[in-house]
Amino acid sequence: MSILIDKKTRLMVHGITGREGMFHASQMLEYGTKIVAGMTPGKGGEWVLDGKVPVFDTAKMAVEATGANCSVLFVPAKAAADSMLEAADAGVALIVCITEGVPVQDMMQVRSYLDQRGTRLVGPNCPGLLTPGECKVGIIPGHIASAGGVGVVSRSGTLTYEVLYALKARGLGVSTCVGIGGDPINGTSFVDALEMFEDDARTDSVVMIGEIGGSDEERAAEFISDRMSKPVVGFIAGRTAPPGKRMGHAGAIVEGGSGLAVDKIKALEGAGVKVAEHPDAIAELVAERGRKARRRVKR
Amino acid sequence: MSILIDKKTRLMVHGITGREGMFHASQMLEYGTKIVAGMTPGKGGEWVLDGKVPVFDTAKMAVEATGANCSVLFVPAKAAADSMLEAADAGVALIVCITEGVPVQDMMQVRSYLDQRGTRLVGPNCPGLLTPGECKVGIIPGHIASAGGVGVVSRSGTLTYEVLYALKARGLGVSTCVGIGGDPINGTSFVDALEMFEDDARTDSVVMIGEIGGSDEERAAEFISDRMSKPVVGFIAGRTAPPGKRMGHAGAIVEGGSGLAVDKIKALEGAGVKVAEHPDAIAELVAERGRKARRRVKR
Amino acid sequence: MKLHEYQSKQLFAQQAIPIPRGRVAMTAAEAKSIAEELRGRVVVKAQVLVGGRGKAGGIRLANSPEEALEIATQILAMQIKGLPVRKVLVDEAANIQAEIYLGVTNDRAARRPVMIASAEGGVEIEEVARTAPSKIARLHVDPLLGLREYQARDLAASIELPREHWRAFIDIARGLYEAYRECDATLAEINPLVITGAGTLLALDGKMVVDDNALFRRPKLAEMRDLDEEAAAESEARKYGLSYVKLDGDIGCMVNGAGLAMATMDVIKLAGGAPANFLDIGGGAGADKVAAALEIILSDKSVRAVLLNVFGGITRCDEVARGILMALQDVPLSVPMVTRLVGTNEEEGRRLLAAKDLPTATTLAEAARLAVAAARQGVAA
Amino acid sequence: MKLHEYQSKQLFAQQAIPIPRGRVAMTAAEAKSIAEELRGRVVVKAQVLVGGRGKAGGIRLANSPEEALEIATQILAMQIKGLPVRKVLVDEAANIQAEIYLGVTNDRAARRPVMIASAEGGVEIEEVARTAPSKIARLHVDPLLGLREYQARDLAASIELPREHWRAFIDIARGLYEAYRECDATLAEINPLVITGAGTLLALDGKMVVDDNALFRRPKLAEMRDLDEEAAAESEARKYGLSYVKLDGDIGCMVNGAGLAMATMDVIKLAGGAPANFLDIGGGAGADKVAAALEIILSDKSVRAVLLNVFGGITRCDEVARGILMALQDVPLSVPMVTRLVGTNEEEGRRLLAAKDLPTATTLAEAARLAVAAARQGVAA
Repeated sequence: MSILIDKKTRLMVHGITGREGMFHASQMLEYGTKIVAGMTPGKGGEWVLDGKVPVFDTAKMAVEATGANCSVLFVPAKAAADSMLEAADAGVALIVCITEGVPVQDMMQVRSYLDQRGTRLVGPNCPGLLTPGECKVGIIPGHIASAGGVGVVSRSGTLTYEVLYALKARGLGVSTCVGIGGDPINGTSFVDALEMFEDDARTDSVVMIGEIGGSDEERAAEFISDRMSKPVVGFIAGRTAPPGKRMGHAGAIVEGGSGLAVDKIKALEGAGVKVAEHPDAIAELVAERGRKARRRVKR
Repeated sequence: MSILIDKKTRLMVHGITGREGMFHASQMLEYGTKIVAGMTPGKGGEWVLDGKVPVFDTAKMAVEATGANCSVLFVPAKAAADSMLEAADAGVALIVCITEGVPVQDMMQVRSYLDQRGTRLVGPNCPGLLTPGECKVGIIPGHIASAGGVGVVSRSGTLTYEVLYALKARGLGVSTCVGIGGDPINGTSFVDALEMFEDDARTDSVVMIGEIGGSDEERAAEFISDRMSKPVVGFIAGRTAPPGKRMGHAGAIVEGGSGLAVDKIKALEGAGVKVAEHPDAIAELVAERGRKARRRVKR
Repeated sequence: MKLHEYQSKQLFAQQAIPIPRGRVAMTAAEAKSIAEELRGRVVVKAQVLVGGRGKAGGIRLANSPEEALEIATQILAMQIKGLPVRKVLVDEAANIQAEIYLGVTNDRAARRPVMIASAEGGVEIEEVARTAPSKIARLHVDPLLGLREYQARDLAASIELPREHWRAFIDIARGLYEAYRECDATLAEINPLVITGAGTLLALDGKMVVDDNALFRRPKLAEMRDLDEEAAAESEARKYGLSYVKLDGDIGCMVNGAGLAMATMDVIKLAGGAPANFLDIGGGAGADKVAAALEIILSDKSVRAVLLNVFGGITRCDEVARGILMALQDVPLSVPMVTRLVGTNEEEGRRLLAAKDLPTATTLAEAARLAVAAARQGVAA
Repeated sequence: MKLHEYQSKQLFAQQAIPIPRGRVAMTAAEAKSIAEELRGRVVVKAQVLVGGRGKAGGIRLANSPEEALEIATQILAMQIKGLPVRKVLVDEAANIQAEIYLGVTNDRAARRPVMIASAEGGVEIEEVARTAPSKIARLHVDPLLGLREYQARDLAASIELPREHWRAFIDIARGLYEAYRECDATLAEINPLVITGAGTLLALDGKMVVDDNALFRRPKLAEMRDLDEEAAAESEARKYGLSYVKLDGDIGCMVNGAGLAMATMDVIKLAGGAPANFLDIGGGAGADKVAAALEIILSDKSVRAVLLNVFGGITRCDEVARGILMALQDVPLSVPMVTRLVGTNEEEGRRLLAAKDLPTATTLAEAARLAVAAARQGVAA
């Protein structure tokens, strides 16, 4: 098992004929993801990726013709809101928006509409999802993770890769890696992902990678304390970031008093989470917890 | 029993300090309706109707202070959309909008929002509700109906009174009378009301009064045919109306081909509904069905 | 409120929908000078608020300014379905390659706006809808989100519009939806939306109906009302918030509530008579409204009897009675009048009328019988 | 993007929010002539994009045009929190009876706009929120419906605003929400919103922050960016779509992804060093972006070593390597540089760099150690 994506995922790629869309679609295909459709208005009828993937003009047509149940978006920021709504209306259950730079007011409207319909969104401004050995939706390099029992959820993109890389180096496999993205308004929160990992039979521990800004990590700490039985290892980026300075993501603005790394770390530690000092230490902590768990089992 | 309103209804009256609001609030109070609050922005703190009803500035305050669970609106058309949204946000479960002349695009937005929240609306442009002997919400004259087993649902206002009057004259009592209003976009449809009457233990037969325009009656016919066990007597106003002429209600525009009285009557008769030729005949048909039912019981 | 073609197209143009160059003219001379400005062939189109102008000869092509003068002279002398033509629109003639239908209206059943498109525009859309429903594409719009670009694209794909026209079609569809929103319309349609020889899209004809209930917040649209196009009695009625439609019979009706008014007409017919009008005095009608309503009814010379049917809800019977008595001070009652007042404050209302010797009925059927008899007596006398 | 007070207030005025009469001045002489126009007492306010102007002496009252000249001269010579004052706003002085706070921003947790009001405006709203949270009223807005009149009224009632000011407050709140919507703001606030001696409401100070991601559709706002207020390196970075913030240390960082960039800074600190900057080259960064980033880092004279940390996702390692090599053709590498490339096409990227004798590391900790050592050697040398 895994969460969100697996071998049954039938993927549609929005913006497949663009440079990034095409590059990552070929990477996903190579990884083994079932890409059933591409979507680029005006290019319907073409076949791409060595004639393996048909392109459609509209998401509705793509879903009707191929039974796609998941959409991944490589579209310009100004088209992202429209593409998310289009995918939801076409009936896919899961939308993964890689696009960064989506206006935040667009996201509030999109979330409101998607919530009404019960469509799950991951992102925007995220690296997507990876269930090692089964399915990759997004841009996480496939070769840096192997299958296993560690669930990974992260607000960051490349920092996540660091962690996957270190886990693999220690022989630790991953159930699913969920990049939720760093934008202030997004689809899937830490709590959403933790809840899914808690319920997932394959996942036996979770790594959670947060950042300064917002209070999603604090809510996650509350959830972990109240509801999680599985061990969680955490990391918060931005301990040395000067308060109030904007750090690339809108999500990284330190909002008056709350949102500081120190508060998030305190909240997580209060919930029993082992918080790593630097990214390389995460894998070490996961391995340690694993050893302890095994020791407990042995006794 | 009855539907929508009864002795437990705790009513808030929007626009209670206006001329119509005050007149009908006093009529409702006299009838025995529990009016727990009035609502007029800027008049909070006053007491009206011989000091029996406190007035609040906002619906939220009124609901918090009095536990109102139903709102009736006597507000100007341009304030109606706002008042419906306000009542819904304040948490009442049932809103009855008497106001006529509400812009139709406002109603589409309001319905969309109310549906998200699960708030029931009756109206706008309707006479409201009457559960004889228990509660009156709106402007239906109380003295023209007595308690009994006939459920009445109608798109019309005054035509409904005709029917109630005739039913009473024949000694036939009413469980609840629901004026759904004649506007093209409204809250409660014929099907909604029929469904509630079908499930209501007190109601043993139903009178349904339609009009030309739209296709709500046709959908009701389908529902009656598929789901109703109780006898239904119908009437459709506008047999002699020239097609395409606007008849006061936006709801009475005959929309290209469908919406004609003849089609509605045919649909209802096809569903086993006895359709009266003129309003006075409705009560007669109800009485007749009642006699037949009693004869069936006797045999 | 219906808008003229030229008004609708102006509103479309405000949303960047391409329309033909052209202007409206009140006289043939004006039409000629517009044709001179436009150069080349022009179309002269009667501006009346009824359908079927084309079949009636109200839309004609002119090859020169002189011909435009001649045709405009003829059209401005026409009546179409009883309405005199007072204005013509003079538009540059278009080179038409294909005709599309595009419209947006309220879907009562779905409780949201619906956009409708068909590759077979130009003819009666209802006819296509009836005979070949698969050729009509329908798309519902979330009233809180509006028409999104992808939806307009879905529509273009649904009617199999050639892809080179998608961009233009999407912009026009979104513009049309905006016009519908901004004008509180109940209908906004372009028929035909043409593909020209130059490969562009052009709104050749336009129609809008505006929600009367929303005119309070659309003052510029309220000013567009064409008083010329309304019967004087209907304009007068509207001034007092009354809803009046002239019909062919001889029994004037004054009723509160549209449903009861229609039922009253039905019952008059069942009693062997014919209603002279539909008149709904509405809810909460005061004495002044009732007085105005009576004046309007009595100003119709074919009226031989009046049936006043009021069941008191918002409108109280005593107010109605006072309105009648007030109106009778100004308007001598030239025909018999049967009144029926039931409901709120009914005794007081009946008492007031009885004091002035006005006959009253209790049931609707009785009232209709009395009115029909009174009208016949009038004819006999 | 932060807007100046005078810009924010202009945008508020477009939504019919009452603001004091006044104008912005670039020179003291201009300030004097504005004071002459306005007559009476004026307030001279430094226009800089930082808080705490008042405490720093950047907001002062002038009783005459001469005094305005003198004060403007002083303020225009000031630096506030390191930023030189280049403009002053000269506003009519108001007769203040009470100060309210009113603002709208995005609530991340609720995923919708939140409107915040307090009867205790004028002071730091965060302070009130911390010490007396009950004095802050919060109201969430449905992003599809917008701020409705009843909600603004609820807010007025929540802060116990005297009823005679409700109408004005409701209009201002709805105007502020419109400004927030129309400008794609992430923050729009009026602090203080004052009740004047004449009993009117007036937006005495205003602040807006606009979503940079939405500037593509707000061209008029994009023009409002004050380039004077940004460090040259930050402006330069933005041109290339880079996110750059100057810091105090000596190790220049170039990283892809904000999270990894922050983690890299954290690890540098853990290794005993200090980062000279935050620099996120973003996703999909091509060679030109990387080259520009390197130029920006090397233009900082306190940089003694560079740590380039790229984990390839959207940005492919070979592209990054080519960017570095290209930049090195223009910019001689004046300090040691440690690179770390992992991820998509990593071998190709490393191969390209190794061919030019650039040192590479595999783990982040190792890279940080090497960079810190290199910076120290640089100091020792």
